[in-house]
Amino acid sequence: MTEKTISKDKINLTKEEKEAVYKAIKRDLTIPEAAMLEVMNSEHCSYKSSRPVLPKLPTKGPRVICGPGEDAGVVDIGDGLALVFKLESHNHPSALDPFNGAATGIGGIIRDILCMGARPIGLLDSFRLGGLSDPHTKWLLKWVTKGVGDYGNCVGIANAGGDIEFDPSFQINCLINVGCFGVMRKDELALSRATTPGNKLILLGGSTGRDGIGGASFASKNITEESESDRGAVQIGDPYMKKLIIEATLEAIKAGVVDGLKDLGAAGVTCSISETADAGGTGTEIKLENMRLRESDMEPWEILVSESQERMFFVVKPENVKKISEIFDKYELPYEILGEVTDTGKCVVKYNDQIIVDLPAHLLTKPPAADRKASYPKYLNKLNRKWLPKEPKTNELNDICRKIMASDNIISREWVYRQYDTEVGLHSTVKSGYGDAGVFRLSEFDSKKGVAVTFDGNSHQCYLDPYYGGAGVMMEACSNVAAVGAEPIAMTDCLNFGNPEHPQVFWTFEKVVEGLADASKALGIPCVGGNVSFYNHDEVNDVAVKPSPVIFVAGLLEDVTKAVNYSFKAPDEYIILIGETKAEIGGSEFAKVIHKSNNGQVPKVDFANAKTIISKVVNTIKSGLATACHDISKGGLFVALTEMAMNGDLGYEINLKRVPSETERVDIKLFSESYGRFLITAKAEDVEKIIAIFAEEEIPASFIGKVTKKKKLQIENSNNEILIDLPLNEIKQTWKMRMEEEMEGKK
Amino acid sequence: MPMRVIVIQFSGSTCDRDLVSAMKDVMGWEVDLVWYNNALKHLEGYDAIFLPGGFTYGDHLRAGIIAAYTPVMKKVKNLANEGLPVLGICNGFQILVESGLLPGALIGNDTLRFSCKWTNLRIETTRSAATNIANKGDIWRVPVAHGEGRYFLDEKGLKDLNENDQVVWRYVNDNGETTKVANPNGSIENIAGICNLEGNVVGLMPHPERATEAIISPWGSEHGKFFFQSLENYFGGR
Amino acid sequence: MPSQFLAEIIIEGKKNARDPEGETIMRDLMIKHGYDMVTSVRSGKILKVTLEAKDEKEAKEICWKMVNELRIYNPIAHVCTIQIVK
Amino acid sequence: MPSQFLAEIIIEGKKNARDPEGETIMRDLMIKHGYDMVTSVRSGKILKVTLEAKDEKEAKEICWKMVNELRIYNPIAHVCTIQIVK
Ligand SMILES: Nc1ncnc2c1ncn2[C@@H]1O[C@H](COP(=O)(O)OP(=O)(O)O)[C@@H](O)[C@H]1O
Ligand SMILES: [Mg+2]
Repeated sequence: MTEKTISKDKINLTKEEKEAVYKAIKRDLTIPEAAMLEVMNSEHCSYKSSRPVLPKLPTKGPRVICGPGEDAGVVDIGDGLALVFKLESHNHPSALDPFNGAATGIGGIIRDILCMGARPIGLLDSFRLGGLSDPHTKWLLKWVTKGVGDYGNCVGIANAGGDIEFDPSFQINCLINVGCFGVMRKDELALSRATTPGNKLILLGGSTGRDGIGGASFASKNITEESESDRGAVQIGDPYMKKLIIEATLEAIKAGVVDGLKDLGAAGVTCSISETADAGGTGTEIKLENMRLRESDMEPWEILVSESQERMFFVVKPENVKKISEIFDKYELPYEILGEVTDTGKCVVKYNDQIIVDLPAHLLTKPPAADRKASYPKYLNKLNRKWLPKEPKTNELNDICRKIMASDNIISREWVYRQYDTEVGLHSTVKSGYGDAGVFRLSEFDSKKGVAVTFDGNSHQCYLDPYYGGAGVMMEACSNVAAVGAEPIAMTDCLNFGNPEHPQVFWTFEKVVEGLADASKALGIPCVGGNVSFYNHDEVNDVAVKPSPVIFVAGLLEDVTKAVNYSFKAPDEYIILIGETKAEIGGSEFAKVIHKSNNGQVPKVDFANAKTIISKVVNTIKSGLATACHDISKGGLFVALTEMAMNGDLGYEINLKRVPSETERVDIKLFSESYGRFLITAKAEDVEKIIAIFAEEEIPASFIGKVTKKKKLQIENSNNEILIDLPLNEIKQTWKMRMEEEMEGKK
Repeated sequence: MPMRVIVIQFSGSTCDRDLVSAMKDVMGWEVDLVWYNNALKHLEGYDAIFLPGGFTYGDHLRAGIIAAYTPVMKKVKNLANEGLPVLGICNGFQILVESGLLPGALIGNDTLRFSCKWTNLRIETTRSAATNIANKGDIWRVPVAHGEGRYFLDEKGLKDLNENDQVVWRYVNDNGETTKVANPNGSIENIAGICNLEGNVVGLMPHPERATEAIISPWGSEHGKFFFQSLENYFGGR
Repeated sequence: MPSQFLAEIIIEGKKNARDPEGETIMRDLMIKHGYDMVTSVRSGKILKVTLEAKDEKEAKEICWKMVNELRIYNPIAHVCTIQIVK
Repeated sequence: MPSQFLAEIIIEGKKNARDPEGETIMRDLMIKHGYDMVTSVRSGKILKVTLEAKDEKEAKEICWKMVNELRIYNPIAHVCTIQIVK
């Protein structure tokens, strides 16, 4: 090789990583080789810290077609169809340029679905930001919303839901996670592999520039003051080109001319040529001069690791090259043949006939894991788990309720989701703001079924109790899906944490994963993919984000017409509460907003009964007995009831006497966030039937009150004294308008 | 005989397949979905031409402007002038305006935000090819989803538009009144859709193709069907 | 021998059309944060076009022909100005 | 006595960043319709701000302070130029 080499000590790899490299190739590395290895060894690409922990998650199940490892999870949903879904973080780019960061996040997650061969049909998004009233938070929220919206709307993929949390720990390090799902015929599954030597490697789409160079290592670094002026790392999304790429790719797959398919995300071409070769047991060889560059003076290493957006990598049989180019030409998309598949097991890059890279593919794709230390975090010692708030006086309750309904984490997210097209594709039957999960019908694919999707997280509970917090997120996500009538079938996760080299942070990571794993096992839900984002740590102020797993659970409805939303439907319908309320007030909105306290017991998941409760709820809805259903989560019983009332424009009358609970305290009955609880409304004649369904397994289910025509929220205690009496319209006005007022400068 | 229509798929259209689904699966029409460059040679022989919603050319410069300059639009203009119904929905409406088939301009929403919501549309005239089975004053529930839908016209143009009975729909509240709150984009006089003098070229920002099936409507309504049924009626109940 | 010129094409709303973006920037951002010396804000779009032409005059002519022919602005709603800057 | 100044604030993408809008306008509108003398198009946003200030220097200073403080542009993604035109 004639390319300049680089000495061992100048390479930014750990000792173990260098050992692995030099053991395999007994010579100096060229500069492009070193750059490729650095990027592929970054936390972002290699999962080096998390890889030893993630196997705790269950990944097997009868429906699983592709589990972790592929670009997206794929599950069998019957009728010859597969659901493809994935969730990913775009935290660091979004913190610096919220518009382009969020937009390119959407662009990236769409590619993950597309490169399995599925048409992407729905998007989800989750934001973790500082307090809503803070100007920096408003700036971020305004632009991430616009970024998600502009990109998703322009490519014509409907938004199916999302999740927002405001908490001071995200003030500097916001977390922006995005998800996408698609549906395909099972037999059209495309895999990211290059199986046959001689096949051509084609790069489709945008030109390659300096944008996102070192993006991968960049994404694995903490935010420092320097990052504010970090250049070249911010990428510009081009949804219009992406739309054409989606159509061209799907047309090529339909035409049967695609042998392998890979998106270009982190580590760009480096990742494509190495992962397709390694997965196919082959090798790849490309000619670098064939790449279309946006800047003529780019160095070879820059070209190889650039993360320019809107590019796709195809493996095509020589005889199909003409056919695929006709498809690309129809959409006026640029493309070029980069090289071909070999049988050497190596990734070879030539530049003007000189070999500048010659590395075993597995060296790039399978770097060694890092051995991280974990230690019990000191802050947890300070928490008093036995704490219970002082019981509020009756005359304080109305105001407490008002405050909770107007708090950052309870108010309506309408200002955000109105900016997203929720209708395009004609799939959405339960839309944002109507139900606990988004429901999409599959009539386009000739099926009566429906899929339900939800994003969930609870960073505050994960902070106070990483194990039960993690388990709780999983339970909550499955409950969301069940509440629209869908059986939860699989999940994918995004684990957002601080610096993994800090043992106390790493301990929380391990515990959250254990909690998630135990809940997934109890619920019988396989994990089919995931993403880990570390280094969400603000070095300047030395704060890490709260441990923030975000979970994407997908559910299946055999008959989509059976789905329910959570609006009250008619006066005089009965309200039934499923599940037991426990004195679990730790991490609740009540503890946080009213008592400003971090103490108390975080809700635990009842692993033994979790699956039964979920399937009973699904069966109740399937049988048509429930007119509405809502799971009880943030804000507890009071908030869940009030959301149902606001959406249905009807009031309620409740008596707390009938709330199945381990305590008689009204504040706990009203605001505890115990998992495994649901509210179901039903016609009078169906109430006994519903209660009987749950009684079979000794799950508490109790009639607690009625829907009223009167637009009032009324709750009595066991002595029939009125505890809460609030006008629906007043509560609704504040709840519905506060975010808009904050964001539009009216506050 | 069912209606035979063509949907032109532009570079960046996103609602083309939805329109096909509503007209084919719900209405039972014969529908051809044709890529714009291929449509050039295949525009003849249809009962109507549809320009679907979406983000042609990424909405760059101005929504609809670049698509308005594609060669196929010259042909569409000729056919429209001969009286063939041409219907533009959302981005299709923007293309009709930018190509001069309909007067006015569609500019950025006054909220400065994209807005996706269900709206009430009041029928202002039954003269157009898309409203002739309705009654004046009827209200249809149809969703909008756009960032540049604020209809604008100068004073003189607006006077003519009203006098010539070219305003087809206005955004109204549940009581049928044209209030500010009912208007999702700040369009002048709450205008949601208009037609040409003859009534055969119709453009509107809301999406009737998203409102033809109860299951995807939060209200269980199917008012979008009236739009397509009107067109059938325009052809004498074919 | 043609040389390179840089033209700035500015497209703004007509005076009589409302400019919600300009209004919002002025009212909710500038005035509210103490910049009350600002008395008006109008927002617009700018295209910086590099083109080859014989001389400045021709460059300007080409640009005007282009903006009118390709409706780079919509005369119903916008006004357009063109400047050759080099 | 303060007088009125007109400031033109122009916000564009960074030089080496992609500009899909400019690219599309050039490729699909200008070049396709015969304006092949155009060799590059960059799109940006312009704000015409009228403000009161002592003199031109102060007007410019106010504008710079304002665009930075109110994040009228994001230095990570954009470059901003300010000109006092009268
Ligand atoms: N970032 C977002 N993008 C889109 N929709 C969102 C977003 N955040 C919240 N939503 C929607 O707003 C509604 C209320 O959200 P949330 O209170 O988190 O629901 P839940 O308690 O059922 O999880 C849901 O329909 C949800 O999908
Ligand atoms: Mg919920």
